[in-house]
Amino acid sequence: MTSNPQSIMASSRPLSTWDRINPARYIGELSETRFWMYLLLLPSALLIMGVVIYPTLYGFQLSFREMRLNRPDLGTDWVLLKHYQRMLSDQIFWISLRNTAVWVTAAVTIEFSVGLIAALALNRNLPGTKVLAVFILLPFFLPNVVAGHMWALMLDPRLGVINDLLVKVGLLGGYKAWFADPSTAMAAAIIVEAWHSFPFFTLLLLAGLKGIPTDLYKAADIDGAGSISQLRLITLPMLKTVIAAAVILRVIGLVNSPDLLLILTSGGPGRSTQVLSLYAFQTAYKDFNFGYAGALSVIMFILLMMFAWVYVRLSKVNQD
Amino acid sequence: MASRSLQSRFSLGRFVVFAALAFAVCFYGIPLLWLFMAGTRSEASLFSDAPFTIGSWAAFSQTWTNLTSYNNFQIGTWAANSAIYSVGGVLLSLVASIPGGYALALSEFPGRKLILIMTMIAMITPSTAVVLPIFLEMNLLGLNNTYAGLILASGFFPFGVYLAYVYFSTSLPKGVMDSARVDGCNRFELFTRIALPLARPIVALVAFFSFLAIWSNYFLAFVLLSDDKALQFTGGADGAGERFGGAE
Amino acid sequence: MATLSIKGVRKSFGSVEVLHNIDLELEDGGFLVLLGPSGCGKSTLLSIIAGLEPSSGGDVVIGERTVNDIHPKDRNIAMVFQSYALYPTMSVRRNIGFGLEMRRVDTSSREDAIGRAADLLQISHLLDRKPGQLSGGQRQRVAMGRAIVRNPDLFLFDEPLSNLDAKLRVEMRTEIKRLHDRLGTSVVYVTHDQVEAMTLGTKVAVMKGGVIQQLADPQTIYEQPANMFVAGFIGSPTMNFLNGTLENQDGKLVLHHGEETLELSGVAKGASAYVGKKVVAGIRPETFSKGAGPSALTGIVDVVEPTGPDTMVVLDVGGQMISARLGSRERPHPGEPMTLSVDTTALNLFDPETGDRI
Amino acid sequence: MVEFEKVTRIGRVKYWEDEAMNKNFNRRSVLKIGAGLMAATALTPSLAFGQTANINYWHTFTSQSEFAGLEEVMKLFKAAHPDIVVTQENIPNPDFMAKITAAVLADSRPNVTMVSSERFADLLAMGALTDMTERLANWDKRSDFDDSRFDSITKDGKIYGLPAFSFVDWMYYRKDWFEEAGIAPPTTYAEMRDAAIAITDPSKGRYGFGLRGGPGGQNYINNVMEAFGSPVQQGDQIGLDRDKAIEGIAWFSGLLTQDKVVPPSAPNDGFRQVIEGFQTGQTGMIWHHTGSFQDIASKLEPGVEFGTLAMPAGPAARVARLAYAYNSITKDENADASWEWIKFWGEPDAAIAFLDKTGYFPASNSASADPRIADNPLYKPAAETLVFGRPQPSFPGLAGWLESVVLPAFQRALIGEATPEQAVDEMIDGLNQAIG
Repeated sequence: MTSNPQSIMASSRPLSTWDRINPARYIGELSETRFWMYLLLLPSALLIMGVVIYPTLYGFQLSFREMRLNRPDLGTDWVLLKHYQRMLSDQIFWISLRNTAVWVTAAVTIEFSVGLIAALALNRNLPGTKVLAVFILLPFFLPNVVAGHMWALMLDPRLGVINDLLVKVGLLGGYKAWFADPSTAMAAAIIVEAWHSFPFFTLLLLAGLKGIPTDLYKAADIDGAGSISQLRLITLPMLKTVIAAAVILRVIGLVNSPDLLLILTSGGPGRSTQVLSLYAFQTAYKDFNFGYAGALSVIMFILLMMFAWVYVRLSKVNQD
Repeated sequence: MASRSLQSRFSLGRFVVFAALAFAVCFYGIPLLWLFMAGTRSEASLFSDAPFTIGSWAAFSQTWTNLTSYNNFQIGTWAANSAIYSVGGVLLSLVASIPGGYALALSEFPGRKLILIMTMIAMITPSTAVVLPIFLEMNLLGLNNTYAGLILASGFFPFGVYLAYVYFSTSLPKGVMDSARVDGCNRFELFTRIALPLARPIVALVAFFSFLAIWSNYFLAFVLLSDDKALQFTGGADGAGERFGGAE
Repeated sequence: MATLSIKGVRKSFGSVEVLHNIDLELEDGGFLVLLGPSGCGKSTLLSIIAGLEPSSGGDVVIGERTVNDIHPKDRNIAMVFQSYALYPTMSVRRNIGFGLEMRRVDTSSREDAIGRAADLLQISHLLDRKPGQLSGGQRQRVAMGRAIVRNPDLFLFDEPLSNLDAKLRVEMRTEIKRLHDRLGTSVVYVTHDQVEAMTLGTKVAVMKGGVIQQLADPQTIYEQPANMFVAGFIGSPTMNFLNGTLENQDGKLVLHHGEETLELSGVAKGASAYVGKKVVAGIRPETFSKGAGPSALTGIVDVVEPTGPDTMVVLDVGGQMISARLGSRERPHPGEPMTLSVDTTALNLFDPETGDRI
Repeated sequence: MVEFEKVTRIGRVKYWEDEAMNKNFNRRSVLKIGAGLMAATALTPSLAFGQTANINYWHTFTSQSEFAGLEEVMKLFKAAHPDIVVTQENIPNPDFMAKITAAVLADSRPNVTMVSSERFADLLAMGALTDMTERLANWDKRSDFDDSRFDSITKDGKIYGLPAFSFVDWMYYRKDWFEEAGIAPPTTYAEMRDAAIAITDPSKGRYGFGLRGGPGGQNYINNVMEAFGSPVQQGDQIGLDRDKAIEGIAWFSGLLTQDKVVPPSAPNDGFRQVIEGFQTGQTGMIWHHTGSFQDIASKLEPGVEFGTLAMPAGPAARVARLAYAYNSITKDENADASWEWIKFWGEPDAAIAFLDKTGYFPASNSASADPRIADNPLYKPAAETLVFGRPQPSFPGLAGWLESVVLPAFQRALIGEATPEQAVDEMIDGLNQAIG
């Protein structure tokens, strides 16, 4: 190497002993090989295999077997599509399917609307919004179980604070047993769910809003577009990808998680709040029929796959 | 004229914003306020007094004493356990999802698509369906009822892989990466010294979401742990909620 | 410092070949500018030289070494990026010293080197800031500091000035020229700005479609462009291309363009082979002057653009627009006829079929 | 008079103790925990994993008083058997079966498990339980227990557990309301309905009966059907007598739909709501077991404001359940040590210590003869019930059928979505599915 008389370069230090044994150096050398990408992927690949693929496959094969833990006399033979056939004539399954659709649609709609309003409001950077943001996001930190118990108490027909307020304000003649009436049980549960999970949308939408160039709004102002038009023509289209992702994730969460309904209504009264996830849970852990529960899970899985696919198609989001 | 209509529209917008915030505060704030207040009131007061009564300091300290004395400060153990599981799970989910998303975003290799699809599948799989197989698997590994078992089981956060993947494939400045190569980073250093510091927001976001997921995943924790002392907080709290045994 | 030679380098992405058989030589201490429109492959070529992208064939030799399989960090090169590519999370000091840090240079000599580079670039007062707190020009200086602190064999610049505003761009151009003069390190510089190419380069490679159209010093490129593409790409306003027929009139070569006839003297020797054939005459706007002469064109004034030192005039000559750079005092009016004489010694003739210079 | 003094004294003492220590730990406290956790971010962890256990005990105790009782028993046991270390693990009731199912599948069962009678059949079918017949036969204190105590844990002549304490079904009623209305405490379903109608006064917010139509109500629904002559299980016969069952469901749901003597919240009322309804003066009668006596006594004065009664008789039978909490060996390892622990619960010392803390009835004769029970008039209905009370039915799939078929079907009748006929048909279909 030639050296420059005007050199402003400092000289390199030779390898020290530490450098020789430094594991980072070996990883560094390894990183220049084609194994590097696999090394990066190793932790997630191992976990995917261990806690996703294997359990999922195990659950799928259960759906083709007889597996009733409290009936060892029936054995654990393959029964092909027996469970799926039973599903066709299982009234509870169809009711659960319908209720799941109602539950998910209503909850996502409310959560999205409220989440969007909150995100738009918080995005204004008005004084105090930082504090409000933290406050509004708080429900999200309560575990489902705690939020469920808390609302069960607040909506309690004897001691509930909600009834008390509504009666005092004059909206209600007397205390109402929200979860005992099939016409209000689902609605009340949806409100609770929306209360608990709307910050999910707020968070994601707020992040999306920050990414919209303000020039667009200035241009729209000059063109004379009002707030509603701006929302419809700029904000929503620009948020399309975020909205699509958030909706899919939330739908997955709502379809798969029985916690809240389990605490609030256990599916009742009657079957009026019975949903698929709850039905699968009860089939597995109350009736010990793991085969049928597995089949229910497979159906949920397939429905979600179809939903995600159709939804992504419809919202024309380009994804890898 | 024009400025006037602009003015009125602005104030209308402002009104809508404040109305929305006021609604949010009422609908979302009141229950939380009530929850806090409940902690300051005695059992009797909860039964009889108006819902929004602030109790006494004595009642609060009584509640606190009840809390801490319940089954020999079990609540403290639960909270500490929750913290250990959550932190452990979050760390593991970061170790898995950040490098994973980085690799998926930055390179083309056989099996890449497959891993992306598996990640999607992982997001969709109903949790009730996998809890039992996971339990059996952990049992096989001898990890039932251990910190490690639950942390392993809750440490894969597919959404995190996806977030990291999207971030790294859209937001990494190519120039900076090239520059670091020229400056002498090997690919490992490229990841640790350049990409990771840049990805701080996404690391925080993944940590946040996976924390929430683990924190509220009561059922998995419940099935995987049996030792009462190892119970996670959310599990323990629910147990404490049911007062009577057997035939209630 | 070192020479650079590129021998038969090719690059394809899938079935698309973006670089065809590139050959280049740069002398020690030279300043090579890769010039061309976007998509011509100049940045890809630079990336191959840097080692950021593998080539599909051919050799890159820096100094005596063939560096094809050598990691960028071991090529002893430094690079300045269009986006500056500063590490957003590090201070200016650490940004500048990062290359040394990665080479395990000890702290004190690193600090010395950073200090010297910062002095040279007058950014010593910025050392503790983060890139986000700097203006565009300051970031550019930091990016340069990062490159020079390493004292590499070769500097690579990838459109380093294109994100700056016009005034800063001129300043920084001068700065780069001064630095190169002072350090004497070989430079490869990619740009689409012909002014940068002309002012900075000791050698300019004009590229198009993954092929080097001409490799020469700036003067030659300007005066004797290898083909119509190079001729048209260099110079502003661009060279006028006048279609015509070459004829031998009384022992003198003349060009007929419609009614007009231009007497050509001092044109290339090969021109006689084109007698009786169609050619394209390339005339730089500044070779026109007002008034009649043996080689003159007459047309109707279309547009007049005074720029201060010059007046640009667009003339309609038999349906073809010709632009001319005239003195600042000339103020013709649109619509009036005008006659301009041409300095035919500076005129180039091109083959209309191939576009090559005759 | 003397006896009455004693009763109130016990009640009072308990009441004050409760007040002083505020032992009650329920859902409301859970919320406080939530608030506390949010308020206090730094909790000092005390991770005492140090103890090595020789035997592992799974139970469903959750209340503060139950824990106090358990700790007392453990203390006594430790003194008597210093060589055996017991580690207790609390498994909350709603998740008990999920948990034990997983443990059986993975073969990570505890040494000893508390088994309530309704879970016996499922646990046995899973293969979770160990035959204890021989150990019991050789035990010197076996004669302390009536043979009937083992009915709900016996299958094919083999006994799988030893009762630790009992839940005796009875009812609580508002003595003051009844006196005010001038009616006698009911002894039959018909009388109970009449009484409910008599004391119901919507203007005062009073309802006659606190019907448990929510979680946990399934057992009472089944009891009513049995009281109308449709027992779900008779020997090996499993099935419902459709007509009689319909009668039962019609009567029971009619309390809400026709007589309107039940709070409208009934379809969602579980344990907490039913107890609170009674405690707060909303309802005049409730069905429950002896275990909630102390809890109710903490709000209402025993013997004055409320009294206790044996379950009323239905048209065909008087159904009051005698349920036992059994302790069973669930693992071969350390079986002898496990047996020592199980036996210890049957000793009068332990049983009385447990009773002292909780109010749960002992299962052994010698403990039942304790004057604190025998001489207490408020406990008299329980003592009567011990004579005519019957065990829970028991067959695999029963618990699941009751919870996921009987309860929702009954709820549908309660909310008017189904007729009693339709509800019973649903139950019959579900039963066939469960045992098919």
